[in-house]
Parts: sequence; C-alpha cells; structure tokens
Amino acid sequence: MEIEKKLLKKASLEKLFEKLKADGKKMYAPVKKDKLVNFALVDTFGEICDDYILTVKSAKSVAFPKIEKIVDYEHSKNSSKAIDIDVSNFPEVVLWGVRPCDAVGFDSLDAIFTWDYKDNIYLARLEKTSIISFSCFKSDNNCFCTSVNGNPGGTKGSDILLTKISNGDYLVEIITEKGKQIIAKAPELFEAAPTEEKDKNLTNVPIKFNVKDITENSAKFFENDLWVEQSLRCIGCGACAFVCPTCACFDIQDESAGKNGTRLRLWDSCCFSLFTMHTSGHNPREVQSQRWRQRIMHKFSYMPERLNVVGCIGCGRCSRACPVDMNISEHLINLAEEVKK
Amino acid sequence: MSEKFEPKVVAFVCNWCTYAGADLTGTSRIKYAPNVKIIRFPCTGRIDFMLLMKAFANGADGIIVSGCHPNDCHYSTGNFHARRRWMVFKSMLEFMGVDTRRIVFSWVSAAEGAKWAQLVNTSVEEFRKLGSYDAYKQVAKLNIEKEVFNG
Amino acid sequence: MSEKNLYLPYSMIIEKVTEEAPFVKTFRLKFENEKEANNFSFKTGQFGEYSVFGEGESTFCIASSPTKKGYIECTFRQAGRVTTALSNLEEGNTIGFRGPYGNIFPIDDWKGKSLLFIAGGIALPPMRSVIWNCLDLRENFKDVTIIYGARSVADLVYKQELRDWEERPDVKMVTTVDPGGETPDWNGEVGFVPTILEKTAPSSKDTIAIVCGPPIMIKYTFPVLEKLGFSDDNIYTTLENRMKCGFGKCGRCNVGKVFVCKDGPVFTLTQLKQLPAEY
Amino acid sequence: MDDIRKKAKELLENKTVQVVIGYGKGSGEEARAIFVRDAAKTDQLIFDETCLQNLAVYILKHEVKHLGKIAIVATSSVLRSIMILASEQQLKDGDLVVLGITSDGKYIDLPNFKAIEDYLATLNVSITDKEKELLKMIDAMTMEERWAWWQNEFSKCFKCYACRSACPMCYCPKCTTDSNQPQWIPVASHQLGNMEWHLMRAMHLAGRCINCGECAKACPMDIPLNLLTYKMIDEMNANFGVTVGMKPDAVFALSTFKNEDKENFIR
Repeated sequence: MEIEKKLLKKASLEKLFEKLKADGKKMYAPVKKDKLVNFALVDTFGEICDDYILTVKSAKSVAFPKIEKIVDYEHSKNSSKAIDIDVSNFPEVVLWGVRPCDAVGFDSLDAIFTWDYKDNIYLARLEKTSIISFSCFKSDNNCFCTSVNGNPGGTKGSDILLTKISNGDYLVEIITEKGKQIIAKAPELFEAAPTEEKDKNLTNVPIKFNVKDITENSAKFFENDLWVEQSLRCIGCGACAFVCPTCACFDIQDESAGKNGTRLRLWDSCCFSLFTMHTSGHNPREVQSQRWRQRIMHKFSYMPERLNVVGCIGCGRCSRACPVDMNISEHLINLAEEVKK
Repeated sequence: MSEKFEPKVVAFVCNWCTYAGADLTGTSRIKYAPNVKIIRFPCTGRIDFMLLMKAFANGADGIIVSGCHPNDCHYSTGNFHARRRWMVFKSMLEFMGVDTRRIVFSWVSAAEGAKWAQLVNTSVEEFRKLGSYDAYKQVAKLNIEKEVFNG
Repeated sequence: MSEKNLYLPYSMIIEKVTEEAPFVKTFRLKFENEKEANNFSFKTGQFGEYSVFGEGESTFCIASSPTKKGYIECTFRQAGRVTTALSNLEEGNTIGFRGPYGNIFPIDDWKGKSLLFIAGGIALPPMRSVIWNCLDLRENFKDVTIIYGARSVADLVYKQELRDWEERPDVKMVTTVDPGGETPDWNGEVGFVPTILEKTAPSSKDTIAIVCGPPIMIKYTFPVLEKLGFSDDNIYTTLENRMKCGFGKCGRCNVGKVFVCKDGPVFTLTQLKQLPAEY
Repeated sequence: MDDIRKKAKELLENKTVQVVIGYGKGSGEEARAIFVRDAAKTDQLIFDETCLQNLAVYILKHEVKHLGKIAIVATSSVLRSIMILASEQQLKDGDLVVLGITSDGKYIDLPNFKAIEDYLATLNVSITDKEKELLKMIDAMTMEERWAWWQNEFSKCFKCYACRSACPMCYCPKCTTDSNQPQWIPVASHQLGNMEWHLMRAMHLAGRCINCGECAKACPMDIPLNLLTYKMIDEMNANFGVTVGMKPDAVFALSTFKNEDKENFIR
C-alpha cells in the first residue's frame, strides 16, 4: 500500500496514546527504570521515556519473548498427552516508540520463523501487534543501520512511523493496513501532512562499510585467522544475542509441576559452548572463535543466502551490551577490508 | 471458616544420627507432628544448599536440617564442614530476603528420640504461626504472560 | 490463524520394546489417534523428535522402513536426559513424536544399481530403514551387500535381522567386530569396518555406497571407497548434529549455510566435501 | 607504563612468552583487553583509569592458552585472582609471567608467587566505603523489603551468563547450571530460574570471590550482582577471619573447619 502522510500535533500524541489504551490494547513502550530504558507495559503516557537512542533490549520480545509456552502437557506413568496452546487469546499489543531499525528486525525474524515451516506462535503474537515507530533524532558510534541497508527514518517493518519535526509536531507516515486502522481510532487527531522535509529531522548515521562486500564474498572468510584474532577477548556470554533484535536461536525445555507441565521455548545463544554440544561430548563448534564466526556468518552469509535477508539491522546493541568491547561494526569493517586484499 | 493451615515440612537428615534418632522416636512410641517428610542423606555434609531451595520451590513451608552432634560424625568431619556452609548459606539467604525462620538447623543423635519429637513439634508450631510461604511460592510459580511482557 | 502448532507432538504408544544391546533399545510406536496415523507418511532417511514429557525431546532417525505400514520404530542408546527417561518406559506407555523432518535417501534414483551398505555400531538404525526399504523392493536393485561392524558381539544391534539378512540368498552380509570384541563362538569377521571393507572389496561398478557410523569410522571408510573406485556422487551418508526444533529455526544444527535438519540429514560425499569442517 | 611496554617487548623478543595480555584502546571510553604477540606492537599497551577489566579471566581461556606462554598485565584484582587460581591448582608458579602494575600505573616486578603474596600483604584490600554503604542499605531493609528488592533486580536478568563468563573464578568446564541430570537450575529465565541461578552463583563463589566486581560490570541489565559476592566476602572475614586471594596456598574456607566454629544458629 502507498504510504499516506499526516500531521500529528505535539499535544495530540498523548491523546493518541490514550485512545489506543482505551481501546483495550496492551501498551508496550520504552520506560526508564533504574537507569536503563527498556520496553515495558505502561499504563499512562507519562511513564514513557522519549530521550533514548535505543532501548537496551530489543523490541523482539513482543513476538519472540525470552520465555514462550509452545506446548502444554499432562504426564503420568501410564498416560501422557500434549495439549495445544490457544494462540487466539494472545493480547492485542501496541508497540510504541520502536526505532526504525528494530522494526526492520521483525523482517529478519519473519524470514526465520516462516522458512518453509510457519511458526504459528510467533506469527500469532506478531499479528496482534501494531508497531508505532519513532524516527531517530539521536545516534551514537555504535549505530550503523545505514551500512546494512537501514535508515534512521526507514518505514520498513513499522505500521506507523512518526518523525518529530522542527516545531515539535510529528510527521506521521501510515505504512500498513494495521496502521490505517490505528489512525481510524482517532481520525480527529490527524491533520494534513506538513511540508517540512523529513530527512533534515533525522540523525546522521555515516555508512561504515558496504554490506555487499561481506555478504557476496563470505565464502572467502570461513577459513580465516581473522576469527581468532577478533574473538580472543570474547568471553562467550550471550549478552549480544539476547539484546539483538534479530537473533532468533532458541532452546526448548520442559518444566513440570506434578502431573502438568509446559514445554518452553527459550532464548539461546550460539556463543554458548553448550549450544551445539552433542550428548557424546563432541562439539562441532568447540572454541569461541568458531562460535563467533557462526554468529557473524549466520547474519551476514547464511541468512542473506538462504533467506534473502541480512540478519543484522545495525542497531549496535550487541556492541553496547558487550562486557568486553566486542565491537561488531569494527569487525565488519575488518571483514569488508579483508575482501579487498 | 477455612481449614486450619498445616505447614508442609521437609527434614533433611543424616543417616547415622538423626535418622536413627527419628527411628527411635517411633520405636519409643513418642508421638510427633505428622507434617514432616524425612529425606535421608548419608551425611549432613552431603546436603547441598540447592536441595533446600528445591524444597521451598516445591511448596515446603518449613525445613529442618539435622545431623550428628559435633565430633560424632560417622565420617569424622562431615558435620563440621556442613556447619560452615550452613552459616554462610544462612546469611546469604537472609541477605536475599529469604525467610530463614523457616529453616531450622539442629543436631539430633541416634539416642535422642525425644529431642527429635520435640524439635519437630516446636518447628512445626513455629512454621504454622508463620503461615504458608506464599512469597516463595509466588516466585516459584510459572507466570508466562508476565514473563512475556517483562521485556 | 490457520497454521498448526509446529511443536505439538503426536501421541505414540510404545507397542514393543526390544533390547538390542547394552543400553540400546528399539521402540515400536503406534499412533494413538487413528486419523493421525492415516495422514502420516514418511520416506527413508527422515528423522523425528521423540519426547518424554517433563524431560524434553531427542532427535533420532526413523529406523523402520516406510514399506512397513502401521508403525514406526526408533532405536536409541541411553546417553542423556531424554534417552535415559525413554529407556525407563515400558510397553503401553505414551511418548510424543514430531516429524518426519529432513530429506531422504533417493532410492528411486538408485533403481537398477547395486547397493553397498556400510554401518558401524549404533549407526545401523538410520541405515536399517533404507536397507529394509530396498529389500522390500528387492527387484529394483542388483547386488546388495551389507557390511556391519560393532565394537563387540554384544554391541551388535538388530541381531535377529542380521541373521535374517545373512540367510537371504539375495544379500551378501558381512558382520564384523573390533579385534578383541569377538566371542569364542563368533563366526563373523574380526577387524575394523574399513579393513573389512577393503578385504570384501565389493565392485564399485553401478554401485551406490551408503555409509553410516561414528566419525572415526567414516573418516577411514571414505578413502577405501575411493580406492575401490566409488565416485563422490555415489557415496551417501547421514550427518547428525544437535537439534531442538527439527525444521530450521533453532539455529544449532547448521554446518556452514547448510542446515542438517532441512538440507540433510542425507548427504552425498560430493556435498559433504563442500561443507566446512564444522560437524 | 613505559616499563611495562619495555618489559613486554623484551619478553616477546626473547621468546620467554608468546603473548602479553594487557589493556589497549577500546572503541568507547573504556579500555579493552588486547593480546600482543608481536614485539613491535607492544606500544599498543596502555594503562589508565579506564583499564578496569579483570584480565585474569583470559588466563585459562582455551584459545589464549593455545597461543603459548602468557605474560599478563596484573592489577591487584588480577593478582588476587591468580592467587585463587594457584590455590585451586589451576596455575603453578612460573606458568605465567606477571607484569604487576599499581593503580597509578607503576610497574612492579613480581617474579614469583611469593613476591605477589608479599606485595598483596602491603595493600588494603577490604571492600570500599561505597560497597559498605550498599551493604548497609540492604542490611537495613526488612526481610520483605530485601526480598522485593532482589526480586526486582532478578526480574531484569535474561540469563545471558555474562556474570559467569566475566568471572575469572568461573572456570569450571561444566557449570552446575549446564547440568541437566538432574536439572539443578531451571534453564528458563523466569523468576525462579533467575533467583536460583544467582543464589547458586553466589554460593559457589563464597570464599573464592575476590571482589573485582566484573560480574556486575558485565551485566547488560545493570544488576548489582557483586553485592551478593561482597556479602560473602564480609561473611568470610567475620566468621572465619579469612581474606580471600592473598596467598597462593590458602585453604578454601568452606573445605575446612574449626572445632570452635560458631553454631549459635543450631538447635
């Protein structure tokens, strides 16, 4: 559908929030708590934080949470049965204050969760989610969305994108049907689109490398000393994967209480040695450099080749969260340079 | 009027002293509170702190840990080692806000059948007064939707 | 949402338990729900996720042949948490099963050719499915040779079937045990599989070789096959990697860009040689 | 600092060591760990107030060990970690070259464990006033408040295990939390799983933690995990009179006992 543009007065933003809230939707927005800004359920507009580059954790948990029930079961010595979960009663959610990069992240998740087999749980959660994004007016050195085909004002993945213009009002871009329905809840709040150009209100994120250099030459990289060099200081925690908007690898675990139990899907990370460890003790990715290679290759080689999408949206969260300063864009620049050798 | 609350109590005891002591309580026909489920260990030194936490997670309202008196350990020093660990463990739990009134440590020898009965009775009475350990049970319960929207 | 829950397993009743070797058992599984049974089909080479509720899921190939209707079989060795729980189950108990997943042995393409099966230890189960499939369609193939080895006589799995194959005039069956693993009344071969393969020296002419076994056996078998004149395209094997989902989402079974669960588990040596050494 | 660079260069040139673990410029404000293997690159080594990481975490890392003999730029945290690793038989005297450094960047020659022990004895290694303050704050809370406070902190955890990975004392090849027979700690990052994980971690570090604070620094969710282990240090001091990580041959306080250990909590 063609993007429709409108104007939302600064003062009307809260009204829009109230309208959606009154509509019975769960509002999920960035909240500052104990120094960190993260998405959380909010009751009032006042709780929402608007002064942040990015939340620490990504928005993915609304459709791919850290713990997700996938099957219920009953079990006893003589009878066991699995019980399907009811995806129809997932709540309607509005994801408010998403950054354009996070919104694009759902594209990568979609690609994974619909690759031949369609994951109905993820899809059901996402279907019930409306994404209201806000363009970036701030960025830092860790941001590199423009290097991976992104843009601080990109519309892809969002249902509605709001860009703050110079007088404090918002340029509203209605991107999807879902977005249209949201606008329809409060049509009186919206006016004719402003003439002011959107781009001049966006932060400037310089392009650091050409992603095609990496995705198209990845075959050259697999056997390369670079991986060891880059990952020597990596301590093998999962912080990068857990804050990442596109990391979708997961673990499945059962938890029982008496006769009843739940099969859970949990976030997992390819940086953990246990991730690929066989029961026999054999581990195909035995050392950290192999696991680091997997993380980068999965995003920049395997996903582009198999799923037609780059598995990284350049938010830089992994670099910010890393306890040992594994800076992903720095490593990607290295890789891009390696091609030219 | 609801039924009177009866605490669920788990006792972690060593095989050589307290278990034998509890046995003596029975053979001496001394009655004591039926709330307690006894779990026998080779030695108090074997009682891993995580086992106590598992008891709480599975609905215990109180825990009794008991073994041989100092210098009576079947393995000479198991209870001395256990004592140090309990000390540290107890203060860690207190620091985290776990209700340590619900964990009773004791020494009961194989000859102290009466002490065992008294220990269980007084402990159960204390646990009964404290009521159900709901704070812990809340945490132990899986609340998926809450976790989903916990970001 | 019309999509089905991908993670919801079928309920399967354990119809028969066979003790194959120490710590190795075979379950014959029957669908609890008849409708599900009728809609279910699989092809040889595919695998599934077997679950014990409360313990988790484990990945094994389907060890029975698609030509044997009405049930599936799996053979597993008690090793981890799930397989330990499985081996404690009895006939009549229920387990969960998801599948079939993965690609297949292209037996239709093998029509008119000779077949050479080489297996070691607990890797006979994936092979057994394709062996029975081919034997049940015996007229489609020329010579059939099976070379199977295990550490000791006790460790040989499917002992009755090994005898059945031995007795068939249309199968050349070679059974071997590692040196030291033989019993006084053992009348099979003694020696490692690659050595016995070299000794048996089957012809490579118009022959497909299917190899399954522990990595070390595979490593020493391929050069022998090459010496015998097998081309990489005519050598098949199956890969195993840790899996959780079975359908390309959980992200742990990939070897380079290849996902064992979707692109495998069956690979030709040609394909294998293109993969990075990460399995 | 120049002394350290000179020393590192010398060690690499005469092939005494194959790698020098030290601090280098990071991508942000904080310095990062670097692994210098080329004598010509020793000028990349820096030391200032941004050099905070406890580098001892790399001593036992497979790929670092694989490079050959190690020299390590050692702040007092690193030195104390080395003492623990030595007392737990993970390191022998002479396994690595220690390039001691004071908090203001002066090189100290520490040729062997004895020298480290003597040097550490001159330092004040008690917990800082700020740490004491925090402990006091929590100690002053009621039981219910403490429970609520910690549950709120634990609710942020998503089990990335950065706390474990960043800790030089967490070197077990297989962690209790990775064991599934039995499943000691739930894998899931829910309330119970998080609490049990942090309790277990703290208990397994009791009497071994040297208060470098890496766990809390590493936590992407800013959970003040080190409070748990500070508390343990306090306990060790108060109950057993032990300051952890001062001697290469110290006996782990929880694998020994005294007849007169306090038992006023035992009925």
